[in-house]
Amino acid sequence: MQTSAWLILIFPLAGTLINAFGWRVLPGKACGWIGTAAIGAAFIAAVATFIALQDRAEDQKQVVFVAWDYANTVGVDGKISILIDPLSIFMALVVTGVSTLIHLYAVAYLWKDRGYARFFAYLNYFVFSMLLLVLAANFLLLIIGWAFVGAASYLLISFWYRRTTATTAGIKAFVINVVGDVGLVIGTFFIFRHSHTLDFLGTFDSASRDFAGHQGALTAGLIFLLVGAFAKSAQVPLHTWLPDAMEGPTPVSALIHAATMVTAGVYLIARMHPLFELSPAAETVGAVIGCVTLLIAGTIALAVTDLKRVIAYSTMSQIGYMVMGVSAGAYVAGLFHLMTHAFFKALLFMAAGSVISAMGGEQSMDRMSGFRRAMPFTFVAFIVGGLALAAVPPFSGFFSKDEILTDIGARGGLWWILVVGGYIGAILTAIYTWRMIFRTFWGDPCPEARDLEEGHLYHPEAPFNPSNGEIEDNDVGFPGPEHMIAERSGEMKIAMSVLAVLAIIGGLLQIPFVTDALGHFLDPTFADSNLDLSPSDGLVVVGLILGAGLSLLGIWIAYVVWVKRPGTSTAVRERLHPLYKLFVNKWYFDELINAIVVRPFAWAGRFGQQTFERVVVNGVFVGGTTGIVKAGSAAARALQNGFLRAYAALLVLGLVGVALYFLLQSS
Amino acid sequence: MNVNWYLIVSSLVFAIGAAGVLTRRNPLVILLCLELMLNAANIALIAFARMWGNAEGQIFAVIVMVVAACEVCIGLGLVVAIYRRRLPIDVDEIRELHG
Amino acid sequence: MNLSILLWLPLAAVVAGLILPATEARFAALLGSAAALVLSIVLLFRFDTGKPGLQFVTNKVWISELGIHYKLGVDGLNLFLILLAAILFFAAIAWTALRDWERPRLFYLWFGLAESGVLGALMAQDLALFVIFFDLMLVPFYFLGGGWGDTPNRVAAMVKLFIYTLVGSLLMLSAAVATGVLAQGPGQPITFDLVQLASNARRLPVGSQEWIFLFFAAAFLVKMPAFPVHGWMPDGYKAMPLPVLAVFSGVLSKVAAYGFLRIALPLFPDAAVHFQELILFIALASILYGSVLAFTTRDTRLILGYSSVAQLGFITLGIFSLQDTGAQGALLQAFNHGLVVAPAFFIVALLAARAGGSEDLRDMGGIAFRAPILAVLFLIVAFANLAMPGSSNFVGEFLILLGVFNSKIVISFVAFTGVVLASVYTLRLFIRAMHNRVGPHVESREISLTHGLIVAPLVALIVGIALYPQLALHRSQRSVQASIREAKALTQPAREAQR
Amino acid sequence: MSEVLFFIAGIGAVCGAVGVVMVRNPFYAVLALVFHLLSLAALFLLLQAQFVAAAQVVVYAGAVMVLYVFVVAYVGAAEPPRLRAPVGRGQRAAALAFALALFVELAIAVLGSSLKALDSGGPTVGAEFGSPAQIGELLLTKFLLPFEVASFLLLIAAVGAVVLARRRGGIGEEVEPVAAAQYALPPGVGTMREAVGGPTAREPEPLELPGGEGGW
Repeated sequence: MQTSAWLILIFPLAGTLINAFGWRVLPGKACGWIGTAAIGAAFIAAVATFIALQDRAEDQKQVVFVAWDYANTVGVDGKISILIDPLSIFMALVVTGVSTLIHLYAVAYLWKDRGYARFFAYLNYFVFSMLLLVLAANFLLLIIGWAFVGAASYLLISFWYRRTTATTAGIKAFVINVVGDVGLVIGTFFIFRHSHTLDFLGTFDSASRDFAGHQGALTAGLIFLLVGAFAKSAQVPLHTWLPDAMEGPTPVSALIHAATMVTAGVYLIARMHPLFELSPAAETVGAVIGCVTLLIAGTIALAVTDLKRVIAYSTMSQIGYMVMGVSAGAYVAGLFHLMTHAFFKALLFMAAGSVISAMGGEQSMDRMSGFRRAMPFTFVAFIVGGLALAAVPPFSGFFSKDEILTDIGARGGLWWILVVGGYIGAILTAIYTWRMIFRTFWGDPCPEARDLEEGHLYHPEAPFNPSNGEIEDNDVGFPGPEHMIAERSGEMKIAMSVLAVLAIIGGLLQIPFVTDALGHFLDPTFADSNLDLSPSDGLVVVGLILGAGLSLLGIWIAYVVWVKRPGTSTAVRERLHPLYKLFVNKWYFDELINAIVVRPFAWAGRFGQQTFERVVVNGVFVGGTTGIVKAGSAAARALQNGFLRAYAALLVLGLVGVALYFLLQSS
Repeated sequence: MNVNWYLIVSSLVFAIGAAGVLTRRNPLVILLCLELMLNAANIALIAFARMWGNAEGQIFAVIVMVVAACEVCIGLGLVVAIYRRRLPIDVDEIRELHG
Repeated sequence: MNLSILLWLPLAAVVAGLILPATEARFAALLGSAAALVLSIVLLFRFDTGKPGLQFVTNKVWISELGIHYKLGVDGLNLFLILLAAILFFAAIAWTALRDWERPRLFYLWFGLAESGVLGALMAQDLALFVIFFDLMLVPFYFLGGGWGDTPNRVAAMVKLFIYTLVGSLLMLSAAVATGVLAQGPGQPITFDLVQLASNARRLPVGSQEWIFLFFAAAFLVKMPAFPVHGWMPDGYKAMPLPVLAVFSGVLSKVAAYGFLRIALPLFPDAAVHFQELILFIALASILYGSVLAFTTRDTRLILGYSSVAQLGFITLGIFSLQDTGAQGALLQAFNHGLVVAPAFFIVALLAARAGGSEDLRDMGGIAFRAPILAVLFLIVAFANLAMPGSSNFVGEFLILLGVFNSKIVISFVAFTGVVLASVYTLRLFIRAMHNRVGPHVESREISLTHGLIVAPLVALIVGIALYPQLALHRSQRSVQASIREAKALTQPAREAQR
Repeated sequence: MSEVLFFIAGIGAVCGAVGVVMVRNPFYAVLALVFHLLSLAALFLLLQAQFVAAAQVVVYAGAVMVLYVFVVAYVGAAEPPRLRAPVGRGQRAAALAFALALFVELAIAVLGSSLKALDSGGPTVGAEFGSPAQIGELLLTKFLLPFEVASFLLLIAAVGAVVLARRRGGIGEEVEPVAAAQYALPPGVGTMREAVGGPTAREPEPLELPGGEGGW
């Protein structure tokens, strides 16, 4: 088991290194296949570990393996150690499984890109980092994995690095993630201050003792941990990087910005649940922010027209559900939604990527329509993903979302407010998902779709950056000379088919009254949970019916607005103009952060550069010292007037003085 | 004759020499005045030698004469060099080394 | 093992190089620094971690009337800094050897003298000897910058640098003399031996301790440079040739940080505690000011320069947290920052060569395309510089901030701003040089093999330390704890009383 | 007897000294110095320093002064017609004040000294005191090292004078600056006639151009 556990990490790392060092010699699609194989091998290793773990007794299911001391000094016990327990293996399975499929998709999708080897090196590095994050057995390694995924995300967002929009989005994502890292570090400091160990299990075991009387420190620490989680999982107000991150290639959006990395926050909260349960305040903050995010993101998704950004906001919204769930104590439900979301959201991104390829890189829905007949496979995949996302029974999303909401409802009291928010979000989800589908696939075929129906793929004359209209620099830019759509690529078809199946049947793991496979599996991790969230049967039934009804209602609204009466959306937009403006401008978060954070620092920098440096540093400090030196030397120079006789006179004066001194001395 | 008389003469000559150095501008004359000062020292040396009845002071007078000769050599060499370069023979004009 | 050999070997080699033909002088310097590097690696392996106190001590009476000894020694504090100096000097000399310089023998003579000076300052265990080497090591840089520098006003810039640091050095000299005299016990001979001073220094009245400490601190802060006294930095950095700058920024500033740990804290614990907050504020100001300026300036050298100001702020912060963790982190960070900033300067040189000779960010862009290896090396260096977790600098910064967090929580919160800003300015440098649209005069090409052979091992070292920082932490732990024990003990009762 | 001689020689020496300083023509100043030196030689004799007195007359008043005369004759004697000393009038007054102060101080020191020996003529000494034999013996025994050093000094001074005074031929042909004042000099400056104060009606010799003959 130890070997297979470490192999989970080693395979992706090996893939990274092989692709990184072999970029010049590896022929054709070799890089892609190596990358895919590495992740596939990691998946197999994860499965092997999973099986080995299942063989263990119930209370032996949390195992720590230590590789070497990392920073083990003066009371800090940083080690390279991994924790194998049901939660981490669950995460590892989801990550490696979905990653394998997305790699497979990317093998074809990016085939003609100039940075093929680079892409797979980065992507493997990302999977390695993500696995490091979920397997870490202590805070230090968690922070490292946390930052590594951020770095990988940055690298992949600015993958097409000649696009200024991509590099700007990259730096934005990275910096906000660093803010998250800092939150994580501060949170760790708060916790470490009283637990005196960085090790997870050690911290949890003695948590109730250590933090007795230090409730404030614990809450502060957890809130800082939440800052880290929010930054990584794109929760309000640290979410602004995620929509911009859609500058990256579509497989990246599918893998990092939908299925895996952005769910790290959810994992973090679930991992820290023994601490969160000691601090109700922190729990509440997490749940409320999750709820706020799911609503805000849902409203923005109604207004934006960029296909990938709609899915991105949808991701934010769904992660809001998860964060809300795990914060409120619905750990299994939250993680269940994490898994199903990974399936259907990756599927949606893949389908969207196929459409965008067909559009020659164009992402705006305003220019898409009627792809239904041109891309039947993509269409079906999109529909499956859309149904799962909109939580239509019996698709996977239906069961997972439902479980979150009923579990929270079981806590009763004010938590019901969050449940109501969740149901409002559910309608929004259905509406914006199907708005996207209707606008893209229904209606009269756009020229690109018509081209495709006639059998040739549209290629733009001069590719340009859809975000700012700049003519694309084709050295590293997208699209390459040839694009890939799912209809014409076996790899993409396989990947999407598998995900579609998973999106349909994923819910079978946890059907109320029928199965509880996931809950049972994860139980050892959450065995120490003090919360017992078992909603009453009546509540569960009501929840199921309400959930199904609301999603169907949402789909119907979308159908009416965008298909049946096409003018409605414009009319609504006119009627609710201020609201629309708020949504389409993303609630002005970018502007807000700009005004509060970015501008002051830029101003301070300019002030320092132009004024302070010149006036104070060079004026007062330098000018002051040199002024004294200059005055002194000027005086000395005046004495050196070059007149021999003046020097001689000084000499004689000195002589007179010395003689006088001795005379006075002797008398 | 008491030694202090000689010393008075010595100091008088020395002061006169110093005054000359300080007032004259011709380097030649300045050198002459330096000779005066050296000779003043010589008188003192020899007077003290007489006072102690010890001839060693006279040796130093001889050495001072040697030094004076050297100084004349160099001083006059400088004067000639200045002249050769057609610079004014005036210590107030030769002030390249001012600060 | 005799430390004198390691100390004087670089100088001896370049002096021997004077008799070589001018074109061959570089090999003497290269050989000398390579030998020093080998010796310092041997030192690392023969260092006995379990032994307290100094090892490999050389102790000879030098000026007996003044009690000055020629005393060298190694412990956990300077072991890795010596290694750092040896590595960076070797790399820099190898880098300079790749092109021709005017008056090469003189050039390498100064370089060798610089290495011996720096090593001497690091090894000296006698206060007077330390002061001498501390000043000596600056002299070669004055000539290297003034004689072979890059800007027309280089002499003025170096004079400014020199005057700045000289003022600090004079203060330190007077403080050192005062320490020796005031700590002299009745009937005892005067001594400058640091070990004896550390026990004698308790005789210093608190009032004297304070001004002496401030004088030392001034010297060290100028050398670093820290915020209000960094005026020499922009011009000085622009004036020095890049390989020279790489060692200057990589090593010399660390000697100042080392000085705090070696001299200021063990000798003047009362004053260190008394001025703890003052120094912490200076460090904090350095972090913020350096970071903010680093993301405004367009000169690539100055970005690294101001970033060094900020990083040294972190190091100072760690030392004056007066916590074991903070000081440990500071020492590790000193080593790491040196390792990171030197390849960064080398890379700046490569970038400038590809951007038509300009070091201005506006003239760069899009260099990555035909230079993937260079891009990767730069990327790793950039990530290390912004102390991304998992990079070598992270552990240092983590420990520093943990120390500060445990002693002055508010200051640590503000310091975290510096962490975020570091990511902004470092990525800005990376992106605007390597990515984005191709600059007007940019001609992208791959790093050459020879340059690669210098930068790549340094980068490999960064990665190595990132994987196993315990290597350094383990060896320095004991000495660091000993260094701050007194000062730390003085802060504890105060905190107990607060509770 | 000795008192009379002392006063005559002493007044002579002081007068010679005053002459050196006061006389405007350097040639006459040199002559005044010769007179001063001769007076000094008489004083030396009074102090029983026969050898030094002889050396004074022969070497100093003879050889060294001849050197002066040559140079004065070579470079011309008149102080240049530059009008006001740039150092200003203060210099002269200050110089005189300093010299006077120096004299007063020395006189006080001498006269006010408590050394009894100063007030005596010194012990009686034999005839051999200050004789060439005694001086020679001292020079070659006890003071051999200073003697040799002094001879080296003379050698070096001789070489130095040669280097200084030669034409600049060897070390690079720099253009020798010509001072503006040179052209303002009255004709005849630098001739022997002028040196002895005679009329300088003769046309000046054509200026030697620098680097003409290339040194000696």
